[in-house]
Amino acid sequence: MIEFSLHKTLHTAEGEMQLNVSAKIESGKFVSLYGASGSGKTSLLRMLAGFMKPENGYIKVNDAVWFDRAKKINTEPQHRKIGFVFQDYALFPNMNVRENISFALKKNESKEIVDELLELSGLSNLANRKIQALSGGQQQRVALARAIVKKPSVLLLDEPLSAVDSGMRAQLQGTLAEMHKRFGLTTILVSHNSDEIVKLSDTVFHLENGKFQQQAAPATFFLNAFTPGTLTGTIVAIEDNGNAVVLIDDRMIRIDPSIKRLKINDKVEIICDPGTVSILDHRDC
Amino acid sequence: MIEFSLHKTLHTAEGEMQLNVSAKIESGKFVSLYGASGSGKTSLLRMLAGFMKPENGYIKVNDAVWFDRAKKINTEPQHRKIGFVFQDYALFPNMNVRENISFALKKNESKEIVDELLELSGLSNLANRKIQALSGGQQQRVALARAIVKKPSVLLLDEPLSAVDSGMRAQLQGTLAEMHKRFGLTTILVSHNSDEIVKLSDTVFHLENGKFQQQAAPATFFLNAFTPGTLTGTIVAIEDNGNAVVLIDDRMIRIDPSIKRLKINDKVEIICDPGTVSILDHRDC
Amino acid sequence: QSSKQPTLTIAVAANMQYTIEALVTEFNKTDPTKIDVVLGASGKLTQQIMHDAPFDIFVSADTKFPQTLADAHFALEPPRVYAQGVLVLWSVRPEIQPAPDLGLLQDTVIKSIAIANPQTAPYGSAAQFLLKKYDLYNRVSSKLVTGESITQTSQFIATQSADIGFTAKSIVVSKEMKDKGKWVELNAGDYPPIEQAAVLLKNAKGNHEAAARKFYSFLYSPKAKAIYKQSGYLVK
Amino acid sequence: MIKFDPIWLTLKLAFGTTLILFIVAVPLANWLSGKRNIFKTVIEAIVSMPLVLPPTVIGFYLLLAFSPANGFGKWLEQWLNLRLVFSFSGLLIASVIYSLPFMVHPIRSGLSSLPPSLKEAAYSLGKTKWQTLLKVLLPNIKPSMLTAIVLSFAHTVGEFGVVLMIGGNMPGKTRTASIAIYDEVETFNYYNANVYAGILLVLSFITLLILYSFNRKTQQQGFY
Amino acid sequence: MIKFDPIWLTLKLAFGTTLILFIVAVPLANWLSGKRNIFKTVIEAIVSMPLVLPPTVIGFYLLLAFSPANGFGKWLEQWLNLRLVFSFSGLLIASVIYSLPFMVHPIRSGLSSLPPSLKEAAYSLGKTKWQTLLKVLLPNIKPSMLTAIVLSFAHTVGEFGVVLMIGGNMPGKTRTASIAIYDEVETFNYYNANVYAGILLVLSFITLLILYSFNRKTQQQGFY
Ligand SMILES: Nc1ncnc2c1ncn2[C@@H]1O[C@H](COP(=O)(O)OP(=O)(O)OP(=O)(O)O)[C@@H](O)[C@H]1O
Ligand SMILES: Nc1ncnc2c1ncn2[C@@H]1O[C@H](COP(=O)(O)OP(=O)(O)OP(=O)(O)O)[C@@H](O)[C@H]1O
Ligand SMILES: [Mg+2]
Ligand SMILES: [Mg+2]
Repeated sequence: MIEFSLHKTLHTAEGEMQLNVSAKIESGKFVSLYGASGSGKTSLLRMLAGFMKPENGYIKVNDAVWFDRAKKINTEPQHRKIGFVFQDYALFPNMNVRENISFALKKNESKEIVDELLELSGLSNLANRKIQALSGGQQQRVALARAIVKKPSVLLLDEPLSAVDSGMRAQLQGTLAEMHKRFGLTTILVSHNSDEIVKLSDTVFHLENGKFQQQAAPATFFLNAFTPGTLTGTIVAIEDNGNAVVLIDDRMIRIDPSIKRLKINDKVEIICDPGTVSILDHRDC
Repeated sequence: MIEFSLHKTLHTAEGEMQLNVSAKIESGKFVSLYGASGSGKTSLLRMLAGFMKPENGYIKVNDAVWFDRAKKINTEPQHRKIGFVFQDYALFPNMNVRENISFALKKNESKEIVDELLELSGLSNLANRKIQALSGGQQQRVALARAIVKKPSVLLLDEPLSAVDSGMRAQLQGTLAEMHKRFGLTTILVSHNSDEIVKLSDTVFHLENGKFQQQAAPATFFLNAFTPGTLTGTIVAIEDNGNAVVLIDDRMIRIDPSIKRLKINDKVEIICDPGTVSILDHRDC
Repeated sequence: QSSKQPTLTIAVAANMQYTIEALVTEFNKTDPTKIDVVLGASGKLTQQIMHDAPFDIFVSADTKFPQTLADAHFALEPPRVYAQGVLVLWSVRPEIQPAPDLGLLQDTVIKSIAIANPQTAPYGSAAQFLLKKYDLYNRVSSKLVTGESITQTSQFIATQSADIGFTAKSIVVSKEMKDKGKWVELNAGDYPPIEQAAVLLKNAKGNHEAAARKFYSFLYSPKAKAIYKQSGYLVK
Repeated sequence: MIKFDPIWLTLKLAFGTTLILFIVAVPLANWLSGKRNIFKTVIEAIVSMPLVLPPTVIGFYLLLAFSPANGFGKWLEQWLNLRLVFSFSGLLIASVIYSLPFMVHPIRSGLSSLPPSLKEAAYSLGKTKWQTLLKVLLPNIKPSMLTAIVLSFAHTVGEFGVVLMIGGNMPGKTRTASIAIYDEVETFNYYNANVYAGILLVLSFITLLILYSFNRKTQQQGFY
Repeated sequence: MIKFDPIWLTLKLAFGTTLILFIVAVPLANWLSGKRNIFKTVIEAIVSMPLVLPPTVIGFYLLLAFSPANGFGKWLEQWLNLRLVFSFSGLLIASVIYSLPFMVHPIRSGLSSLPPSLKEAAYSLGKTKWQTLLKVLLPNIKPSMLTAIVLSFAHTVGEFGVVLMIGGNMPGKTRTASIAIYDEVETFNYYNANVYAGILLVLSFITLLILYSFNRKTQQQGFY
């Protein structure tokens, strides 16, 4: 159980902003923070990690008090059992990939987990590479692996997958979900990607104007943004046979439209026929 | 017209990789580079910009030769008239937002464009902020504005929008498309996001194993990846009234399915009914 | 070091180096006592002795410093003068011919005149006295360049950085300098005697006092006086 | 008797040396921080050499070099009518040579630790190497520049062996405060020595404090 | 007559001083590079003070402090049976004090220019401040550490005024190469002076070249 109530004055674009957030997160849950750029998501993570000192409030994690302004408790980041993935990765340039990941381990701890993580994040071949010789996406994967290796009781992720291509992203989301479960982590993820949030998290907190405006199941939260039963898209191509290609977010479908006067760049709405839904894969959860 | 044929040995995860690429890009076109992490996209941009020296080949831009191994020509980056958005932004920490953007201008050049760019990228309120006090997304927008301000003849973008939330991303994609047109730029974009590529670019180059495996119109290129006429998604919620919420990539729709035994996490296929397509917005291009 | 053969440590003014080497060689012909020589500027050595530097004898380039030590009770007995320095005018420039009347110092050919610091070096105060006596001091004072010690002053002259300068005869007759340039001895009656004294130090008290006293008295022996004379000093 | 000439002269020398050094050292450090090769490594080691010799000895070698009797000094005297020994210009040149490593090294290591993309970004914006150096690179290594300036300044203030040898202790011309203190100590005028030392310490302390306060402001804004 | 005692002694002193300085300066520099306050700014200025005074004068003040006649020296002699004047240990301590700024400043500015997230990342992995400093921060400021080590080492080799005053020029004990050169110059033995200076230059040059070559390797791999 993580419980916090925090207050901090942020110096934002529009002058000062009061960040005033409180929440209870059950152990083992996967929580996402969603909000516009500059809304204070990174700042909140930094306060939870102990890198930024809140002006007021408290943080309790599993009966331990990490911060309490009134009682003058402020546990050091070292003793907070956190994993943190930084927006700028913050990898150690003096170490290679394997060393970065195993750095957190104590001398007598088994290194098995390191190999496992290298494998899981597709870094096995890069294990002896210097950080500087990695591409952006590779660096992000190292940062993720490094944060997980210590099996932290709270995993804090600041947009960990933003520079990864979609194939790798799907794979890493899988890894992340698996890790989260396997180690019984409590995870707080900052993400701009609603897809990712829905896939991974149990609850989403919407941060706006320094407050949690909403706390909901991701499906419910994001659903409100769309018209039910319909999809909007853009025509990106008209093929020779008259078929139109419609772009719906990240995905294209080819349709044979009844309306023939479609042009490229037209915005269209497609109503989905509930009768046509068929199950591809039945997964238990 | 940009024409290049370049060769470089990269030291990749799996040992050495020969990067061997050549292409012709017409002036005013918007071209995307697509490929897995570590495939050499950044390296190619760096060679075009003059930051990395190719081992062999040539680069010609509008009759000017920027690089020619045989003739020992290697124009300095300063004289290549390029705009570059770096993966790590590379903003100047000693300058505020406005100074970063107007740095490229000569003394007597009009500063109007700076205000325009500030406005367009939603940074007007942050103009006098130091770079360090910006969030990741804000920094990326500054980097984009800075690269555009000089109206370069080639704009090189290394995943410029990866840390921006979806609202801002759509807005910046608009700005980017507008800028590209207005200044008659030739733009080369590295992106992992097929949506973005389809929306913005005329041609996509697929980089794999150090070669351009494919060069195609984005719609054609990405369409191959999907079954035409159908959408696959995941059930993320079943509501009390029996309605199911399906997540399709970044988007959710609520349907009243004919099949009632749907469970959360089921993968489903939805066939789109061509007859239901309706036009929302008719845009001329 | 065994106690049978004591080692003496003597502090010696830097410009006495060759003289003291000759003295030690001569002394060791009859006495095997090992003698370590520590060279330094007289002033610095004095400071160090006053802070318990382990020196047995101090051979100074003047009388003031040994007297200071005696007054501050660092000496076993009052200092004694062992020799007297001789002031010379020296130039290495071929076109300059030093003369004892000093009139040439006003010549425009001479742009700089080297002199030891009158505050710290006895040769410097002697030279200053001489210039004042000849009523030249104010006229040439803008040409004066000051060396911290008599050796530094000599380096100014030897490297021709200074066109001419006042230095010690002991330097111009030394084997390194004896073929360099031209020098002239200045009239000993025109400046106060540059007396150089040595003193037996408190540190010698104890097991090697006898050896120290022996070498100390050797400094005033006829054999030593011959060596002083040879080295360009005046002895009484 | 305390005179203010030496103090004034010391400050003039220290500020002059620091300024010249800065102008000389910045391009040198920039060149050294670029792509490494053996030649640069050797030059880098040579830059440190003045440190290895005792100041008086460097002073002696410079005395030989500047002396009107020898090649270089003769040439200066005949063609430029310039005599560097026993002159303020000579002191300035000697101090610059002697303090060179203090300015070059910190700036060079500051430049090496900047991310290369900063330089590339400026190049891509059409800026020359010079503009990039002055407007982008240097402003982002303020802590290193401060180190360089502080070390060079303080070292020139305390510098003494070389000055003594080359300068000839001429009142108002080459008699700096450090020599004045030395003389006072040599002649047992401890009181005067303490006063000079005190003035020097206070002045330098204030100068450094001002420099550091500037730095403190930069740091508080969060640095690279 | 060239003796190797002074050269040997110089190397011993230079390596010893550099080592001690490194151990002393790293925590100090780390502390200084943390969150700024006025107190730190003042301490930072004080660290530079030894530079401002002429070496012989510092030597003189240290002589006063170490002298068994006075408080501190007396205490050392009575309680620890340690006499710092005219001894190698005294030289070592004096050199450490005098060269402190050369070690502290570059390391401090190197640490200041690291991105704060590096430190935070190590903290989040449960590492103590010490572990973070030794295994993450220092390895990533190699150019600055090199500067610090080179300046301290070279400065100790050439150091002379303090050594002469505190050490007393005792053959085999405190007579370092720099003093030997000084003596030879003072007594017009230019040949010997040149030989000593030559040996010193060559040895230092080789030492520095080795250091720089290490650095060159680091740099070629691309640094932060
Ligand atoms: N050290 C700081 N001191 C004061 N204000 C800061 C500091 N760092 C950032 N801010 C401001 O606080 C606000 C929130 O920043 P934060 O980095 O938490 O945003 P974010 O939600 O993570 O944004 P993004 O999605 O773009 O990363 C921003 O307006 C920013 O300018
Ligand atoms: N300076 C370098 N020298 C040699 N090889 C390098 C260098 N920098 C990167 N590489 C290697 O070249 C390959 C291509 O890297 P590059 O940064 O071009 O990939 P990318 O396609 O941009 O990947 P990403 O999408 O993750 O940013 C990688 O395997 C990387 O390890
Ligand atoms: Mg953020
Ligand atoms: Mg890349």
